[in-house]
Amino acid sequence: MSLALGIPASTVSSALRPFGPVESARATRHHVLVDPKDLREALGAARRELKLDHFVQLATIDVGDAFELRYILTGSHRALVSVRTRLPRAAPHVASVHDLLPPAGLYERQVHDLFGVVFDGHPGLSRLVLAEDWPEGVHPLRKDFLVEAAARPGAKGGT
Amino acid sequence: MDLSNRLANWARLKSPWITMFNSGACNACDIEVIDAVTPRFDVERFGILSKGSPRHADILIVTGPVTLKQASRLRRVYEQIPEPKYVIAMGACGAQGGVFKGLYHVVGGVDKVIPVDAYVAGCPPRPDEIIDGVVACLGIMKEDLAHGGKEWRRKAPALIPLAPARRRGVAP
Amino acid sequence: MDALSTLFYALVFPGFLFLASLALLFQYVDRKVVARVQGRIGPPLLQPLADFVKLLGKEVISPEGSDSRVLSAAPLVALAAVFAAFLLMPVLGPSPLGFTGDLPVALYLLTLPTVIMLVVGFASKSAYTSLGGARAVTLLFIYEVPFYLALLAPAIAAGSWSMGAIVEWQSANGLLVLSQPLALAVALVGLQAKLERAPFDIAEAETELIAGPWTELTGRRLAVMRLSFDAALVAGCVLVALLFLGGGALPGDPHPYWLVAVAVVLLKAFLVALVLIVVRAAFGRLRVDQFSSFGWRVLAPAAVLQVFVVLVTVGGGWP
Amino acid sequence: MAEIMIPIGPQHPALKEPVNFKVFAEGEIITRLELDLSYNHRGIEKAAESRDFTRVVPLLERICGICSHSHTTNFVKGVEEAMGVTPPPRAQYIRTLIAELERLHSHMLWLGVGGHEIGFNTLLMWTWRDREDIQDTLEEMTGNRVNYGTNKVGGVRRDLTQDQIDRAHKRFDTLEERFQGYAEMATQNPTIRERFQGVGKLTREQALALGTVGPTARASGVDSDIRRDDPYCAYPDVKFQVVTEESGDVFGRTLVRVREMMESLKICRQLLADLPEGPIAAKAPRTAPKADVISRYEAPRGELVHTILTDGSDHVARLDIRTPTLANWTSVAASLPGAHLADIPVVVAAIDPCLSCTSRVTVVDIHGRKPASYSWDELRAWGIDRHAGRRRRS
Repeated sequence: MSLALGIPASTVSSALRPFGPVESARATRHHVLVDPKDLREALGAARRELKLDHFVQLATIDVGDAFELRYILTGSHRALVSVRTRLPRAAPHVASVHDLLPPAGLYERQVHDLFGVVFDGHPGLSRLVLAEDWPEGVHPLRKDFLVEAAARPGAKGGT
Repeated sequence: MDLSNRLANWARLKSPWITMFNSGACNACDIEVIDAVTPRFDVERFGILSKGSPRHADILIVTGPVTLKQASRLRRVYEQIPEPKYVIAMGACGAQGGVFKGLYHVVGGVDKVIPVDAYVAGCPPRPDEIIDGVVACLGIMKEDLAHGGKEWRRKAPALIPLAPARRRGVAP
Repeated sequence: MDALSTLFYALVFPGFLFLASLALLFQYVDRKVVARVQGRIGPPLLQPLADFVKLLGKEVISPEGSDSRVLSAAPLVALAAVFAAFLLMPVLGPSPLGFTGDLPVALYLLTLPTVIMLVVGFASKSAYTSLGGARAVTLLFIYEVPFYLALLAPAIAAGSWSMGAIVEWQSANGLLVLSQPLALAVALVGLQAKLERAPFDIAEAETELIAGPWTELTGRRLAVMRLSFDAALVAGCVLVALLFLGGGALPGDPHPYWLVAVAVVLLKAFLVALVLIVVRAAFGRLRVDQFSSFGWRVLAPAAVLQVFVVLVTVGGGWP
Repeated sequence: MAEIMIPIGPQHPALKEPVNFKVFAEGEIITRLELDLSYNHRGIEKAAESRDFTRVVPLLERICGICSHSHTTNFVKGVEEAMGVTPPPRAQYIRTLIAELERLHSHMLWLGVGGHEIGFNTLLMWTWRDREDIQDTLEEMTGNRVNYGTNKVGGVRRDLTQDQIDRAHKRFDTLEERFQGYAEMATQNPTIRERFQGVGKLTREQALALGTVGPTARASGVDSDIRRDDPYCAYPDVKFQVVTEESGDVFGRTLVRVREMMESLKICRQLLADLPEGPIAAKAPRTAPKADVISRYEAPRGELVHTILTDGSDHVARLDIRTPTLANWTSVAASLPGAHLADIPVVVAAIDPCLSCTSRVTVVDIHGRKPASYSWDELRAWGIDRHAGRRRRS
């Protein structure tokens, strides 16, 4: 028995069009690219109008010249709506949403450690994933961080 | 007096208390060690008790490829255990870091942090292999008692005689 | 009883060696029965002896900042207290060291190990041990008063403070277990709590405070402390056997041959221990506040009621 | 009594894995809790980017020893979606069967550990003795007790033979009444009721707001289960009921898990009854086209999410894993202050934390004696009323 309901693309775009272009892969997968400065309003609007009460994931991707943050939300209608922003690689700053989405308090801390993205207004953005003696400012999940050649024969060297 | 020595050695071999330390493992080994305590394998038959406090333990079972953060904690727990103490490194991770070898946050291998006396192969080793590992460690303990301490091993670690259990053929 | 045979009485037969081996035997039975209840095979017979001797050979570590002299002395004091209590008990006929007031003295001596756990807890200067020690004493306040009342009820019924006299009285007037079942129940619960066995092992709760006050004990100290608690189990069971099950007296002959008397007392003590062991296997651990509410709402009233009933039945109070 | 700081972990018998709590308690009552979990962060996401699709599966399998199949199934079905490959129905059934067997052994493991947390070792011994039946079934079907290695891109590696299926059916029957026994014991045993009821309470609104997932959320009345909401593998044609409770405390989570074990048994029987014939794997290309997939899975502990980006090469461009336990940590931090010290292991164990999963992503590590750990103060300040009173006082 499957209850995949999803939301029609029209309602998603009507709610989020003022913030950015909306694309819908299928009834249960929608995403919108918003500007970093109005990320909070976009998230607020998405939560209110599209009744998204569950924060699924904060995915982060190093796309070369920028870091793409994806706030993936869902609700009782089972559709996944991901609000995406791109932050410049030089100064990756964005407003923290820990008050809107409490679990974000934890996820942002992890992203800060692994990517170096700074979340303004975040209360305790201290060391998270890495050991105490890990050098400051070195963010392992960035593409330019090369792990010394993986010891496994045949596996490629660090990317 | 020979009698008291023999009694002391007998007691030390018959009551090996273990304590576990997870130095960044995927916890499959930890579950298999706890499996060894449960009814089907029941290590209490050999006098093996799993103790919470390192102060009460003889054998430290370390699971996982030591992560950077756990290295100092592993060293501290190792120092808390009263002599004579033995270390068993569990599974492929304990030996050289296993599938996590070469990752940026992993030291890889327990022997890079503390001296290890016995290795148990497998990922994760089955509970009966873990018991075999403890028995092998007891064999090493017996050898140490015969040679008066661990020093002789440090000079020629390669000569550790495998416990007779190892040469047993394929289990029936 | 001239000096030599008293010395033999104290050191060998119903004294140190006898009680030590009994303690190890009871520990074996305890672990074996619990293992069988859990579907496991359980340890071999000589396992407790192997554990004890191995611990004697282990290195003794005192954490820096802790008071190592106290940590060494405390277990020995606990052991001495428990053995002294056992000497007072009329195991093979009236004990040469027994006197009219030996029941309260034995009870006091059996309380010492718990108090010493507090001392050990605070001497080891670690968060776990001090909290464990504090818990051990808070438990003490909860179960100690009902436990004493429950064990004094037989004294009131028998009209004497001496354990030997109580045993004599029972062989004449019928076992106290029949007339005072409530006191027996409270005594068993108190004993289980005194020995910090599940469901009352709150002080050394393994999954919360690692091993509570025991955490920093190593080597000889741990061996002696474990032996004293095992011996306390034996002494407690023998005490309950004496006061409620008639001690060494057989139904027909109140003063059987001394060997038979010892065997009977041990058999009764073994039955009492069996009850405590099965309870340990069947229950999880209570929280401190739950145990205190259980203590004050159930244990204390039951003990007081029992004493009241005894006073009434003895006919208008005790002369 | 002064506020004392009790460090629990990273090496602590209650926690099978390294987590470090700095618990601030007044006497026995917890006032504040600082959590540090990054003890077994190994850097798996970085490693995944340098291994091709066949080599990355064994790595992902060893993220967590209890839910190894969850990680590989979730990853492999994501990559198949990116490649446009659909595994044959028999492979889908076998994958779902192994997934439900993993849920069974994980819940039985949790029930035993739950008993151990309150010192009730008999329950641990009994549940883990019966768990061996599931381990035997898994070992027969996949060759290993843990880390089964059944998944590969395109299908499964091992087929099921008829006598394996018959033996499995026999074991399911014996397990059925054992589960009835657990249901009674969990509900009737006095100490379990004493120690579990009313502990670590989470209302439905709190559960939703704090993003709790899996049995922890379902015990607070949140009706979400990815097997039904975002069906995958063979779940569309399997009939099962999503179990929810209303009490929201540790006792409710116990009931949810016990009833879920019975549901899983029902699913296993349905899967074995109408197991389709046919091949067990489809030919999968070496490289995956440029794609962007969000793959979700109902692991034993809750919703597991993989965001997979492929860029046309033979390995993953980016793999972002959010594990169920991390989502549940927020609820622990919210429900523990005010509870008893003795309840910490119980409440923590109640979300059945799988720290190996979590510790790839983690929670703050606080040093020294800094007065307040902002993360938790701030989290608690987030409109949870019953803490507001205490925070003003302390």
